[in-house]
Amino acid sequence: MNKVVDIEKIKPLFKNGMTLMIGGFLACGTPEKLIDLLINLNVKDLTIIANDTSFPDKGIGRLIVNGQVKKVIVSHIGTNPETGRLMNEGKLEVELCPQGTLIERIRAGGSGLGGVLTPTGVGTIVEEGKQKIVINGREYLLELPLRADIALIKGSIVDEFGNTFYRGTTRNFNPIIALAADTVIVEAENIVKIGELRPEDAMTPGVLVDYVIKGGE
Amino acid sequence: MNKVVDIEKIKPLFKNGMTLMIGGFLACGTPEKLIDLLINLNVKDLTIIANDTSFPDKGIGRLIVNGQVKKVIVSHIGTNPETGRLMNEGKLEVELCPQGTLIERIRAGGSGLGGVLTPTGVGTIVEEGKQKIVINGREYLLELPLRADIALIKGSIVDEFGNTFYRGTTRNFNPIIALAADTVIVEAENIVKIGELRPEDAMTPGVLVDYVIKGGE
Amino acid sequence: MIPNQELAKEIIAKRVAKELKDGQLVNLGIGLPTLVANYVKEGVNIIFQSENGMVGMGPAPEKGKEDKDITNAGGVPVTIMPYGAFFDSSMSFALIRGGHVDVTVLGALEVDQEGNLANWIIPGKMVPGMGGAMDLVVGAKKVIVAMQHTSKGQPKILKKCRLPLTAKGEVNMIVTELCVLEVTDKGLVLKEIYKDTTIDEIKSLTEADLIIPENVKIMDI
Amino acid sequence: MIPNQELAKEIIAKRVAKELKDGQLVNLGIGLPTLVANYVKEGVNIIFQSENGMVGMGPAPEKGKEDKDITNAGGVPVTIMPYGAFFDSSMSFALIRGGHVDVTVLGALEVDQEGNLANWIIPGKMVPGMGGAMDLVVGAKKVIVAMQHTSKGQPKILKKCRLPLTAKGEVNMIVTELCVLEVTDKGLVLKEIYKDTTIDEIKSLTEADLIIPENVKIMDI
Repeated sequence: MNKVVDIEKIKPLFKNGMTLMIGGFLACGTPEKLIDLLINLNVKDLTIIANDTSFPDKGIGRLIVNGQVKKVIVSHIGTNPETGRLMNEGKLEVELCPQGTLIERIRAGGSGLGGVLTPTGVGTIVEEGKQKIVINGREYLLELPLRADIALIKGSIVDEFGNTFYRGTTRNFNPIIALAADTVIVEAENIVKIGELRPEDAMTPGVLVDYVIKGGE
Repeated sequence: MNKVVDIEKIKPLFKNGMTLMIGGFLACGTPEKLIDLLINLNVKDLTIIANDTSFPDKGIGRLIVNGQVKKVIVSHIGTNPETGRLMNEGKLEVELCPQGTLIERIRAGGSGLGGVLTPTGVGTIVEEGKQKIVINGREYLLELPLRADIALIKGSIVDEFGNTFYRGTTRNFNPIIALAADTVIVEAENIVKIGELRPEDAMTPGVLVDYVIKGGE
Repeated sequence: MIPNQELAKEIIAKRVAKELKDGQLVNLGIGLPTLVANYVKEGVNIIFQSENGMVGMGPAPEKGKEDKDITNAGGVPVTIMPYGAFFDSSMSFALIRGGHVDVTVLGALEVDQEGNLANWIIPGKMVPGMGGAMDLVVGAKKVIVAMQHTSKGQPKILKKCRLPLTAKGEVNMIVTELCVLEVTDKGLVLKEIYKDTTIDEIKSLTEADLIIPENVKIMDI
Repeated sequence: MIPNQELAKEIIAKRVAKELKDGQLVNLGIGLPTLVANYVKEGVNIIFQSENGMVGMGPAPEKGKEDKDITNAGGVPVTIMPYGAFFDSSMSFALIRGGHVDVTVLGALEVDQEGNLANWIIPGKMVPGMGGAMDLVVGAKKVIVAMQHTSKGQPKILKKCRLPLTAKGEVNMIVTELCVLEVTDKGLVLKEIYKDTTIDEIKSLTEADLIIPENVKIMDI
């Protein structure tokens, strides 16, 4: 039941061209040690699904600056000028998605829903190419699920089985992306023994987690 | 900021013909003191949205037995023979909904979604009258949102502002129905002062709660 | 036939238990499927889900040690293992419908050779409701029907279900006290039979067409 | 005109603060809207939401007391009030899109007389992305645009937005350093003007048609 592994063990999981979901909101709640690993491995042509592209020197931002990313699906790129520059040069594809829609699409992908209807984006360019459905006289956009090959998660307290507690605002996208990827890796700030976390505190149930690695504090 | 009130205070909120959502799963996590109140007030023609109709002598089951309910939208009535009897006699309308679909419909109602697409129920009588949408070659049912006038919730530890922690399996429908009603009343097993609950433990944020009443233990 | 009901149930539960692999997340339906938990081999760690909001469900508590806040989907007090987690119903069904549950084991009123299942309603007679069954059957990676082969002598394994369906074409395996059937694109394949029955007896108690391979094994329980 | 930028921002923030009522759940956008929190009157309890996952957001921490795990939607360390709660992004946007946020205050690049708002992209020039703005504008019960009246002397309150929209017809109120406008079915109604400006000046700095009622009040801040 112990999923704690040395970071060497998970190296073979990463391949060029993969789709990754990465937790965090402007780097708060982003697994920096796993980002280090990706930079080390120098895997290329990644598609990254996350809230934002962070800052150039933090979290996902570092992967952008290092030229490892082919496409991002995010709600915001304004804090990382490098994302905008690469986009304008045609070197990075950027799909912008309203934040509430993005998290619902990930949740749908992780929970077997075929899509959700949201009023967000109606009457804007976000609706381009999407099916519109009228419910009780109001227009909604049909937004489709997102999934990834691997989800990279940052947990504050994680037990050896993978049960994960998130402190403060580090939670953000983390528990939702844990549902929507084929493989789930948690970077733990603190690792505790099985039984030391209350079952109510397992915001991500360990059953969703494949690997736990020890991160920095 | 103190929402704790005497149960007398909330009596005027209840009217005949209202739609109520009530937390609990076979009475685990059901606010029994609020059920007592409804029986006392003898409000009639209620529509109740909940997981089940419990047992005849517990929770929602008591409202059924007491003849106060016009319609239920639930996933299961098998544990309360009185529900089946009243249904067969044409005295109670029963809308059965798969459990996962029911909770998604409530979540949609509480979170501004126009509907969700689920594969559950395709090819069964559950699909009758519903729009079918094909996504990537798979059929889904478009399920529509549910809302209520009042949600009745049972919390294990509740602070005076209404932040609510649910112990064990009492959580079930409670945090979701707290999103989907115009008025939210929490019956607290234990009431604590503001600041005594960790912000991470507020599974229902107090901002969603209108009234807190002291329940039994 | 196995006239002894208790023995029949034990055979079914034992055989289903052998299908469960170390580390799998499993949901057992109420009734007969619940017995499966008693026969999981030492050393095989199965994580049980209860759709009311828990993974890592443990055995029944000792008498007098029941916790009113920890119940299973039947409303009965249970325990939670140290690696378990509690959550709300929307998370519970995200796990179920999202394909995170490896195996679901359910009873059936009827099951047919196309993998259709009926287990939630007998119109005009018994209307318990589907509860979480429809989501479980659609969402779980593997769906095992665990039931006695017949009901009052009448076949329950049919060419085509007559009762309203729980789900269409989602059943993967049927385990009865007489045999193990695999649902394939071509129909029901007889994989194993119980030591005290014969292929002919099974055929006589089954309405569905059966594909009988050359080597049908004796059920190993 | 109020050439002093700092004064202009202060006027706007003070006036918006007066719109907030005791007990309301409010989301303040990054930049100018953030200043509103500084001017809420003593005794008026406003609960601030931060869309990255918190209600009950408190003021900036003292220097040296920053907690890396408690940040706002700008990624900057903040604090949480004792009545606050943390949650994930799906819950955060359930609150936002579900109508649980009473007021959202946002800046704008352009706003028009139909209540349309543009604040997330200048094609080919600035593409920050919409972040949570589209959901906030669609979901909040009341949408207040808080912005300086003009940009480099050019009107930002237009007959029709030219930039890609953030949302269609969702703005309820516009507060600038010169005036308060209410968005109605008939168009923009001039409700209040700042003491050092005139209706004519406002008209000259506004492209949109303005409905001028008989009694336009002086902005009380």
